[in-house]
Amino acid sequence: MTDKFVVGPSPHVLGPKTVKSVMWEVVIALAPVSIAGILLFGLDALLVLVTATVTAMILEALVLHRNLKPASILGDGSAAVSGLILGLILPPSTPLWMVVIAAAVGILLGKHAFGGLGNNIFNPALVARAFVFMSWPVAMTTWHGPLSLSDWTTRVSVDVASSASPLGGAQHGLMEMFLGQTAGSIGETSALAILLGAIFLIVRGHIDWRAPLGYVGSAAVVAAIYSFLGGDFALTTIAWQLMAGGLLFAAVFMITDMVTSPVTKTGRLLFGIGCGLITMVIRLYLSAPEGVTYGILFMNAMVPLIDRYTVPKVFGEVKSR
Amino acid sequence: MSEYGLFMIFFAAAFFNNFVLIQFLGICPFLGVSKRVESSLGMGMAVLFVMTLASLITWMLHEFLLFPLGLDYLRTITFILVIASLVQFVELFVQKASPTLYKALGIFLPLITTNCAVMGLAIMNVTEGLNIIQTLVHALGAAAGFTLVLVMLAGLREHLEIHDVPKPLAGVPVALLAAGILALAFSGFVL
Amino acid sequence: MKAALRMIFVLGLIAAVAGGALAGVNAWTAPIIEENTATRLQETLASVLDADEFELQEDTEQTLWHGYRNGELMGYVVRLRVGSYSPAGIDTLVGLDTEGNVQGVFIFGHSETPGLGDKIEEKWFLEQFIGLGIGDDIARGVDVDGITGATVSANAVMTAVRNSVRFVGEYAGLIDEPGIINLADVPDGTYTGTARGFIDNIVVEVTIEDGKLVSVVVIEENETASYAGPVYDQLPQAMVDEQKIDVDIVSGSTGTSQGLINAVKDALAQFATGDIEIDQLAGGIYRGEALGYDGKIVVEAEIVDGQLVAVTVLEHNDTPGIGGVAFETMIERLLAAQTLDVDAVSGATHSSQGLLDALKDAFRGAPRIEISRMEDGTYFGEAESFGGLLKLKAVVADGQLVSVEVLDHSDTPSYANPAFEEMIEDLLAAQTLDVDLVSGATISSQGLLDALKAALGSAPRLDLSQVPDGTYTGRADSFGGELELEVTVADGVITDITVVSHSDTPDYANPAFEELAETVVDEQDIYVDAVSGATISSRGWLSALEEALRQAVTD
Amino acid sequence: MFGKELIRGIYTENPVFRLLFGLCPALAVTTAADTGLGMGLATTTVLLGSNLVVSLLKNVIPPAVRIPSFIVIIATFVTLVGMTMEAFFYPMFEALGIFIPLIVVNCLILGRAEAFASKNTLGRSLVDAIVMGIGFTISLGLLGAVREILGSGSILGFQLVPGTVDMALVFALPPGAFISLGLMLAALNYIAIRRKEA
Repeated sequence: MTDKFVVGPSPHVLGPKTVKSVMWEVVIALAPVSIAGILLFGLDALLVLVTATVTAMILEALVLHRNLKPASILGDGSAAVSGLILGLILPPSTPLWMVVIAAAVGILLGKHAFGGLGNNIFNPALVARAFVFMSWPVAMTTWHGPLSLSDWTTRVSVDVASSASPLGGAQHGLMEMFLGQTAGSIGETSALAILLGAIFLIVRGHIDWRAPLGYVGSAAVVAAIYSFLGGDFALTTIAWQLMAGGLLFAAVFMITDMVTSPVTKTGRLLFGIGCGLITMVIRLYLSAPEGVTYGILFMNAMVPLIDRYTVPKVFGEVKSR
Repeated sequence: MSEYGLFMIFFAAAFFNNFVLIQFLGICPFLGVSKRVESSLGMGMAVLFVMTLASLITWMLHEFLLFPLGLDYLRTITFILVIASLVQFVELFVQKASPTLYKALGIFLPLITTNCAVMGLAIMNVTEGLNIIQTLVHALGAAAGFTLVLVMLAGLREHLEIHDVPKPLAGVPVALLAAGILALAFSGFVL
Repeated sequence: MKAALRMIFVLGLIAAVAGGALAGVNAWTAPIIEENTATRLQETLASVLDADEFELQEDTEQTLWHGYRNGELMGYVVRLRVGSYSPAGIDTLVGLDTEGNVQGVFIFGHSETPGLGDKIEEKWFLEQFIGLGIGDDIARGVDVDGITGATVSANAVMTAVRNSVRFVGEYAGLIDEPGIINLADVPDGTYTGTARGFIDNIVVEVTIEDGKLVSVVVIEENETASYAGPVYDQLPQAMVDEQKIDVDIVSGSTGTSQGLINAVKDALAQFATGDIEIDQLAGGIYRGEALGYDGKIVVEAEIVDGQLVAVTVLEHNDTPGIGGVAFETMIERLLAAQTLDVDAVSGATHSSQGLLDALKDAFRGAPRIEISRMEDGTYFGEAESFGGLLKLKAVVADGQLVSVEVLDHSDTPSYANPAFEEMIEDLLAAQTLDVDLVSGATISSQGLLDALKAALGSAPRLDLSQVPDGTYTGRADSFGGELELEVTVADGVITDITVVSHSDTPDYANPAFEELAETVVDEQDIYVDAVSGATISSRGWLSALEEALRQAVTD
Repeated sequence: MFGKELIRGIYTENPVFRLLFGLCPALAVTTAADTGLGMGLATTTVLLGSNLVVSLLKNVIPPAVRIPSFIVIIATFVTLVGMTMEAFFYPMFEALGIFIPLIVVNCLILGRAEAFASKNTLGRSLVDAIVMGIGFTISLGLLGAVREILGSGSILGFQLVPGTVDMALVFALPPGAFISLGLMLAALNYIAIRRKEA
């Protein structure tokens, strides 16, 4: 099981790649957002990230190896990645016991119930987030503003009053949004940190550009149409929509997940477009402030169908069965 | 009703109040027929056909016969008879008119009699006081939502079949878990 | 063939038995169900409005019940359906008191998503509407909280409550035409206003110069800076630039924007125009001011018995030749028309409009009753007091309140009588209505004061007790011509009234005269209602009677 | 004898967990244990009635009109149960809502009429209805109990967990229904597999 190779066609067969090496490189790519999140939200954020990651790794070890030896806890790193991503998409003020439940739901229900790595249909971190959001909607929509420099020089963790996230109506300049000085989930606020991670993944050849491009592109188009219809069309509006909420983080770290996205190239583009459309429709036209989680979960379920209808005809294949 | 347009009725029935995932109507065929994408599509089409016809007929029966005569207590019995005979009739008709269509839909038609989504839809149309056009749109939305999730689940189950699902979960349990997560995604339309 | 017949027969038999069984059970359960439904409806209605009897109104735009307790109208219950996710929407029941304040909200039915939409039925959510009324926004984040996870359903309920309040407001005539603030009408000055923003009250100072809005300053607020900042930056500037109050709100900060706009409106509310109905005004003297052609116009207007009886311009700077004549003409028109809706004097539009604005300003305030300016005579008035109606008589002579006498009341005597005595003593000493209430019997004292206000706000009436014994003759115009009657007073009591001559149709008039005479003698009150069917003859008769007795007093 | 039948209804041929019958009401009305039990009892009543009549008439009804006859009989009992509930158990009637008339399309009832009552004696048919009804009721009550405990920390309205503890609301919502049932089926499968191996 541990050595199971992720099913995924070229273009990234550059050398001997194992699940393990890929996963640990993803962890490196997640470092900028994690650090940014901790700098922005303080000790709370650090505790959430550590709790999520450790819980996920321990549970993975228990499921796969039925022991807690260091080697099995470290495993192939996939649990660490899922746990860390889960932590990054939770509000910094999430009670730690909820983080533990979320990680358990992600690893057990999202991943191993479907047969573990490579078989899971839904992104485990998103299953976990949707589950806890629906279970404790109040706690999960209580956002805290970022810490200022003076907060850090006085003490590490302060009781920050709850404040609105950009999608909840807070008004921020684009620069604040780019740096991440807004209320939101730990890893989702700083576009800068996300882009650093993205550059690393692209340079290392771990992500295919199609899904993210389809995602961000379709979201931008919907935002443009919406603002055009609303009579206040501006590039800044589109940039704002793209940087708000979890859209960029999802574009780089979630819809690129090889296991839960289509294998065909066209499929990935379609997958990204679908995620973008649903996310934006939920955001702009329905009542929920954020649609990233639901958009991607919905499209995860479409992956087998997308693959089915976009698989290139193998030469000589007889039509239909 | 003015602020509640036909568009909304359609989308509510298909997504926000999806008949299968949110209202739990038509679970039996949802689990029973969702093993193959093709058969799911066939079932979806058959359901669309029967739902639309049944909705219109039961609506008229209620509006022009049962309600004016104060025979509302015969609703369940008349509606189920209408649906059952409609299914029979459609089966015979399709068999004669289009053998190809019959080949595609035939085996699913009898199953529809006990599909509670059809009966539930017919009852909802009259208890919620929809007019005939709203009834039609409601039926189309319900059928679209039913077909969508049926096909999605079929895709997932085909995928799961070729992967190692833990033994106790194989089959219906994992399909239910997938349906649960799908329901989580659909709930996002409401939250 | 036989098999087919058998099939039809068996199936038919089963259907017939089934139908029969259903009809039987239906006949048995239907009345129970109906009764249960009716009981539940009454119970449900009673859960939103404290009343014990509900009456469904016919032909109303929305389903509406009147709620009564002991025959007294306690308020209204409105049933509204608002669209949400489900085709049927949310069926709400909102109970409101007679002032249009929400007394209770009940979700009569909904087909929202189980679990999510169900939350709109939670107690904390529905209870937060109680007490809100016509003046409130009833909006999420303003005066009620939404529900996380069921935003759309919760918003639908808020809309339902808001619409119910508005519907009852219109139905019961509680909502006045919204006033329009014309900045040009506002006298120079700085005005302060308060309104609720997104989080807390916003207080503004609005400065008007030369009929122009020159600044809007927020002096107190507690909004979230990131939301409110742009609002404070943009809206006041926009108001000054556009010279209007209803400027576009800042999207994303609706609550704060609307709060700021409302606060400005509140500051200038006293200058809003609206329909003023003179016959609805309480008696008394009203004073108001407005800008005329050249500076301030100050007017005083007197209302007696719902009639505008005098308008005096106390102060003005308008060109004496033009302004003065215009004022005179306008006052004549006003007194004749008994409405503020009169044409301006051509050539002196500004002065005319100024006078009207000053009057509007005056009537928007409370009237003042100046005893020193009251006509001599006896005044009768009544008002609601602690235990019921309180009737009193007040005598004014030489601009002095000389006596106040409680004629009838239902308050607890041991509390009320000493209070009345004390009040009357104070009133006579102060010669103004602005006296303190008697502590421990504030409601009774207030009742006395209200009755006195009502009395002095009406025309003086004849006091029978002052009529010396004798027989008097009175004349007045009636339906067919002059009517003459004789009235006999003995020992301070009217004993007999006889019509001497009249030219009214005898068939109608004679019975009416007889009836009136009987009532007056019985009640010893000459201000009785006219006999229906012979109203004009009755009025003639009553005028002649008053004329006769008035002469007796003056002689 | 009856004990064996009872085990068949509750475990080996449990209508919900084994035969996957009546899943719509099983998922829809089990937001709490009491509605689950109410639905189970209503269904059991209909099942008893239809099994009784079908078994009595099994020799009278010509095979060609078997299904329509069964549907009429079942629909009649469903309506009777509905009327009685509306008159005397209104809160439960309201809580179960549309799923009361939908008992008519519950595969369990038509299935038992067709597969059992039309071929067996009155006594056996009644026993079958009772045990199947009990099995159905227990399943719904169990599922309702699990969802009520996880979703609101109470059972039959009795608070088990202090109200201050936030339970996982999702179990009271549609996704929780699917997930709970899925996990319960998996648990039963797990037991079965273990038993087979042992």
